[in-house]
Amino acid sequence: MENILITLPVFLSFVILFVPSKGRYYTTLFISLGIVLITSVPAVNVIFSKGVLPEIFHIATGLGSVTLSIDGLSAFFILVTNFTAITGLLYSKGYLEPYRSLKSPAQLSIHNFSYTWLHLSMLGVLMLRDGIPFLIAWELMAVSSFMLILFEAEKRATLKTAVNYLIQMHIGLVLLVIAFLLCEADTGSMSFDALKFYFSHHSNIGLFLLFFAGFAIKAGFIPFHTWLPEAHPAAPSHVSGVMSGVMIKMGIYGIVRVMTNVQSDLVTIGLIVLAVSAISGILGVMMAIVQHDLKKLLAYHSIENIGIIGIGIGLGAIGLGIHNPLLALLGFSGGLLHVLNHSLFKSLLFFSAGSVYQACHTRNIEQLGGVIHKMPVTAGLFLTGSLAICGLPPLNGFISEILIYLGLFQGLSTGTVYQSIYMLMAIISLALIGGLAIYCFTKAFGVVFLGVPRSETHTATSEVNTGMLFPQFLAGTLMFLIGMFPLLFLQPLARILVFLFQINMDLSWITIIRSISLVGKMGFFLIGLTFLLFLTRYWVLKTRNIRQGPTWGCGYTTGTARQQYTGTSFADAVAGLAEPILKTQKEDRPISEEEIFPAERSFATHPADVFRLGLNRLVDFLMLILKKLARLQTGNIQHYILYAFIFMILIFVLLYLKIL
Amino acid sequence: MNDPGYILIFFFVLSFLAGSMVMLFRNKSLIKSVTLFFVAVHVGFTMFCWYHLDETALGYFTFDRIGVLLLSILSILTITTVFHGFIYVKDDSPKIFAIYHTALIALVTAMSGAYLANGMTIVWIFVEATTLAVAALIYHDRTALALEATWKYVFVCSVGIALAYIGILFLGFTVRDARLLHLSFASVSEIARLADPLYLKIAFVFVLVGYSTKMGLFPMHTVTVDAHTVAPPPISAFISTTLMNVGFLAIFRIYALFSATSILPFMNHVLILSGMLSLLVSSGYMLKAKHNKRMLAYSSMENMGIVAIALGIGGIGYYAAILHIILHSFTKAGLFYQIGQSYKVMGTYQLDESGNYMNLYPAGATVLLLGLLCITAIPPSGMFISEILVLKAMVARGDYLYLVLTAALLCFVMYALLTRVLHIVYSQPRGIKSELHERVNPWQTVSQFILFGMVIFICFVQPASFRELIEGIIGGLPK
Amino acid sequence: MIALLLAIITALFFPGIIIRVKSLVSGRKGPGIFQPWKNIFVLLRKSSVFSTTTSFIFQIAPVIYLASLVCALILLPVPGIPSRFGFGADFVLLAYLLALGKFFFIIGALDTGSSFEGMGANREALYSMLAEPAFFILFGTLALLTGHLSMQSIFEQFHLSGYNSMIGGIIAVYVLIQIAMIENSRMPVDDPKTHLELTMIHEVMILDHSGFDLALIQIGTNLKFALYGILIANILIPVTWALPYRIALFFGIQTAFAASIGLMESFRARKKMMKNPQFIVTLSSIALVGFILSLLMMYQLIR
Amino acid sequence: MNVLLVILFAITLIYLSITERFRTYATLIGMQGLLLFALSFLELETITLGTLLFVAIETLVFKVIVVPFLLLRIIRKTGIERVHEKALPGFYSILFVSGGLLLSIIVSFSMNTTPVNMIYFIVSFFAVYTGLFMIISHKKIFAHLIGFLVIENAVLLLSLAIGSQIPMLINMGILLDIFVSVLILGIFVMRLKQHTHELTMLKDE
Repeated sequence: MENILITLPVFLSFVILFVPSKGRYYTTLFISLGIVLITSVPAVNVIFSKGVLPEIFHIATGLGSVTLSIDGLSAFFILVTNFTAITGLLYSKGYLEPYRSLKSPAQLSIHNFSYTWLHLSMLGVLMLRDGIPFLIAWELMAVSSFMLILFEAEKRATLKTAVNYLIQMHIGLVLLVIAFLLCEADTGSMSFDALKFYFSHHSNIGLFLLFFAGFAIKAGFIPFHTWLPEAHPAAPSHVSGVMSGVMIKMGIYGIVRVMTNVQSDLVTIGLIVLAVSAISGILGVMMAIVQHDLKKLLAYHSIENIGIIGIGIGLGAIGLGIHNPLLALLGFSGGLLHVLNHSLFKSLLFFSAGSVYQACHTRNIEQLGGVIHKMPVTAGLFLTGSLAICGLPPLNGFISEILIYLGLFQGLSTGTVYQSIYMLMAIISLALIGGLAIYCFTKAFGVVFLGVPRSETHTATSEVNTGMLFPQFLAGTLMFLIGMFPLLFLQPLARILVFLFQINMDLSWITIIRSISLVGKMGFFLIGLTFLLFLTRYWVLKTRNIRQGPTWGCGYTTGTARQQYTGTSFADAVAGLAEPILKTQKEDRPISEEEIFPAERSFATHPADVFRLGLNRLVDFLMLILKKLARLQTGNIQHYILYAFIFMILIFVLLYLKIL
Repeated sequence: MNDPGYILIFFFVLSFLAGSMVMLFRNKSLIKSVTLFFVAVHVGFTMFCWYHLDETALGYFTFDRIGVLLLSILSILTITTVFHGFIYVKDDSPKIFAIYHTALIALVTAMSGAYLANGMTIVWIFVEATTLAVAALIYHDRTALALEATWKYVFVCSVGIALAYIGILFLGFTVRDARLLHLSFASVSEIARLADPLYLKIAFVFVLVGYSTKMGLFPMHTVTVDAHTVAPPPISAFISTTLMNVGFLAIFRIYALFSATSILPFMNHVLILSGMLSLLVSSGYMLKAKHNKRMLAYSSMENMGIVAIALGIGGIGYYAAILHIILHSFTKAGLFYQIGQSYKVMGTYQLDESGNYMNLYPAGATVLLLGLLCITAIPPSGMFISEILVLKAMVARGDYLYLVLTAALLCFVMYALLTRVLHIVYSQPRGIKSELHERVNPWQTVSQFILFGMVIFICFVQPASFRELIEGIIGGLPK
Repeated sequence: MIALLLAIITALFFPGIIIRVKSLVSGRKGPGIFQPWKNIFVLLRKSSVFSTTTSFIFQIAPVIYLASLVCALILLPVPGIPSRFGFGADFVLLAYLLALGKFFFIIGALDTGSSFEGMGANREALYSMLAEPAFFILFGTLALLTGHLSMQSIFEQFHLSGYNSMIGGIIAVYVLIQIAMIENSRMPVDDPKTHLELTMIHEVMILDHSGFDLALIQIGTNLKFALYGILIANILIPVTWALPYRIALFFGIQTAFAASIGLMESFRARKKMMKNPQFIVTLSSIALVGFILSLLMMYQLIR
Repeated sequence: MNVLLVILFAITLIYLSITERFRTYATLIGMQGLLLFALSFLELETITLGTLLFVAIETLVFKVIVVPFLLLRIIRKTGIERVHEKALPGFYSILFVSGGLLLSIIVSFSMNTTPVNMIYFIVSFFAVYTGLFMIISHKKIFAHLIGFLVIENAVLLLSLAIGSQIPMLINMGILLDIFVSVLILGIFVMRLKQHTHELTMLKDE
């Protein structure tokens, strides 16, 4: 019976293609809810049942059997996925409203269908353990998201982006395939469980790095990230929310999954992961700062957050390596909790950014401004998201970050000199990331929502409908919940990890628990205090006569909206410091001496991605070679015969020289 | 009466009658009915072959697994091709209509013969026959281009065939006895074991190069591509699936024949070399392709390259090769039917002028997208399985160089196909503005959906019987 | 809680001392010690003008700024007397609470849509971002030296580890003082007394704040000074002493701190704006040197 | 006797590869047919009527009469008498052809066979080589045809070299082959006469 339930949505999903456009959305919603229900129930059972024993379903169809297994790790990711997928779907109703008239029904139904399949395939990735089914689910995930990106494929740019995305995903797949095949060539079976056996009698680093590369392309670690900042903006906002919120986390899932099987060299692996993650974090946020495109900015922040998660995981691996359970626990729990947190605030941010796009018809920060006056609720939500993503208390981002900080500071004094230095590097980078994130989001929030509109054509008119706000409120509430009652989420997570990595929890974990709960309390205190102060202020100001006036222009009275501080100028300080990495191109003509009456000037900056440029150069080069090689189809029949002639002569010569 | 020999003769006679009748008739509906009758006969014949698996008829023919398998693929595709052919040539003059169907029947018969032939010379004769039959079909449009393509195709194929024949004659020298040459494969393989390897090698090279015209493999792939450009889409579907299978089968039989001898490594190297070159050339051309059908033609070449490589790698590669041949036949046929419809809808094969297909003909666009997934071996395409198996064989043999090369080239192929097909489906044509050239009934996509459905089905479930069938085919080959 | 009390007491005369010292040095008599607070009380009683471009952000920003500071102060331990909130890595929470305050301070400034305030906000964000690592390296060093993670126990252990912690102590105090200067945007990074908006940081951000809000911000600023003062005191005051001595020493240190700021400001010129980042990063590297030194010492001790 | 004929055949090949007059081509092809008939007649051990008939049809009827006739007809129709420009100069083609002769000798020696077959081997190899080379080295379709015919002759020669009596199947094959060549000529006569220049419309750069 259960088996049928599990397989049911797969077949139901095809209904979406055939229902008329009226009922399409609700059919999709119904099916997705079904999926969520069916998968969440066992997941919840797994997490909260004593001992976190995995649940296993054998789906035996007449033609072959598939094994789905939900252990703690999968259960955790399943819940995260389900939540974000559903919020995304709820949001999409309002968001897709304007497109109804523009898109052909076929396109819309394909869109909904692929959305459902993205959800399904992600769950498949989380539940399948055998190689081939896993890989199929993995690629289905890529394909369905690809179809979702293609939603606005009339734009050539979107098309290019989508192709680029799919190709890179495919390269990732090939890496994974090779890794699995290597395992299979040795152990004879192609599954995650077989890895344990492989790792037990081979050097672990090589294969792990292969897997890591394969998964890192999905997760968007630098330098494998180049698809990410283009794919996210190209996709519709609810899709970018889901992609950035959960889909790239599948890479993280894979890495952790492989890590559970790794037997030796854990310290080295941990250090490698730590280094890559730290670099991704810092570069990611730096690149984010200089972006003009709001969604691109958020996309680069996904890279940054993946970096933070990676730092946590690397720390955990080191902890396992040096048999320090506390370190391992702190690292992994911090990393995984950040997975949850990021899925929440990143989807929230993408949704609210989408609302801004829908209201103002541009994502260009320099065109926006003063949105808060017309869309206060969206502004508030975006602000919440920003605070969370900067890891500021009392929101959820801080909890995961402080866990990682704790682990890193613990690691300082436990281990060798090198480890301590590594740890300090990680601490510094984490601190830098925090600072830069604040820099970036003060920019994003300040320029987009505050001040006055910078262009007449792109001013917001009204707040988006409640249907679009509701899912954001859901996410926001959950974020506050995590921030103030961290233990609710931390303790089950710890249970999962203890079971997953066979960590024996020691007493010091109790003190950690205490600290985290105190953080929650502090959050309460902070909010209470703020409220109190605000009341006093309100009460005091009530008695005063409040006057309204223009902003003080330092004596200059006729300021225009275009004189406001722009995003570029705000980012300029960092852009200047990080010039060698960011390679921001500037277009401006300085006024020359002989120009007595200077003509009108224009100034523009174009943020570039060094890695993308490098990759493009490489690929173009290879393509050029291939195109040059393809010269055979000359149309002259004698040439056609010539090829055969040469080929045979070649073979015979080789034969004669005993080479063949 | 149930003796395969009679049935075989019966089949050939019936097809001959059908062909000649169609030739004489000038009434379209009559021609149609006769053709349909022939299709029915063919399907029935295929059924019959399944019941008499591994029997030989008249000594010259054998219903072995691979032959019958390809025969059944042929008869499935014959149904669809005839159906789409009716639509494609419905406006032509009765004479051309008749010629088209005669040639079609002749082609199908010849291919069936080639599949079932038991003995190199028989295979050779039927292959020659396919050349003649398909020439008439390529020339269907009666334009200067068509003439050129036909001329090139016939000429180069004949040269190739002659080379193949020389290769076959060489076998005669292996045992100084020409009578060998009309012996069945089984008996030849006995003798081949004690033969002089050098002769075998030369024979193999000649045969490979000779039949590479049919299989669309490097070095003599060139004319097949040209033929695709002008042939009616249903015929292109044939040329790059069942006809290529003929070439493949011819090479495969020789390979199987010699695989027991000491020249196996040599054959493997030559096959891999040829396959790699095909992959290289085709990927290069796909990156440059400006003509929808030529792009697909090169894609067929690329797939044949993969098959050749798989065959050369050996081990699980054999399985992969057979699987890939099967899946490629269905996928590519479906794509060509769709391209035919796209020509009707957009009135061009030129890539730049075509576009906006999603709005002009949503059903067709969906088919194109699905076919794109199938042909680029992205799950849910069954080719994903076959290509993984190829890689697996490489890993098993430790050929990491081949592994990297193949994977990289496939990525480029994928890039080329994606950019072009997506351009057709979504973006506006360059220069001209897109308008509906001719309305096409969405029901015409059903056949493609069925074909792709089969391909996708294989990705998720490979029935045990199916697996056993393929294993039975490659059973004779060295492990 | 005690920390909060002490902080408030300190804050009462802290700014006064600075101004007094400066005026004395420049040969003027100068205002009374409590003049700054008198100003604040005047502000509290004044009415406010709000810019039409501002939104509710502008209203809540000062409140949250102050609230976050108060919370941070609550976290602080006082030599010998544990705080109610002491726990592992609480200094991280401290730093992030300050960051929270700063975040709202910045967007509050941006809310006015004035390019000057934007400029100030930008600089504020940049400098605090650059100063962040120094703070963390510093506490990394202390944690390494003491093997503890909560400020409470760090400061207790710090003295026990004895002689070789001198270097750590000196570097720590130096770095803390400099961070305090940066965070409160005083010399050499910013000059509160400048008259040109283009060269301001802190002052230009509060151009549009008036009355009650301005008062809140100024209170916050004074508390912030006290916060760093208490941190320094924590490092310098040995917990073994008796309570009265400790109290005396505490206020001594605060006075000295204030006086030293006054002296610095009167003898030092403000750096060029573009030189500032490099100055701040130097701080982190100094902290790093401290870390490496203590690291070496540690492992010598262990082996 | 046989050997002499075979060598004669080889000489015709060399002549073919250097001559530039179309008529000479036609006559040479005819001569080759004649030689092949003689050879196969001599090779026949047991002359049954069937085989004789076959050989006669293959060689005398087709190769000696029909094919040359068609060739001449083409020349008359198209009115092109001689090769104007080749893909590569005649001088080089001499070099290549003689190189080919050496190559085929080497190949034949490298494969240990009976001395009787040896000469057949060498020449038929050489014939294949020359045929391919003629196609490669000429631009005119007519020359391509000649090359193809030469390859056909090579096939027949090789089939003779097998020695023992030629089975029916081989004969059928060869017959079909020849039939195809005739058919190609037919197409050529019927359709291609209007453009005898090289056909290069179908191509990709």
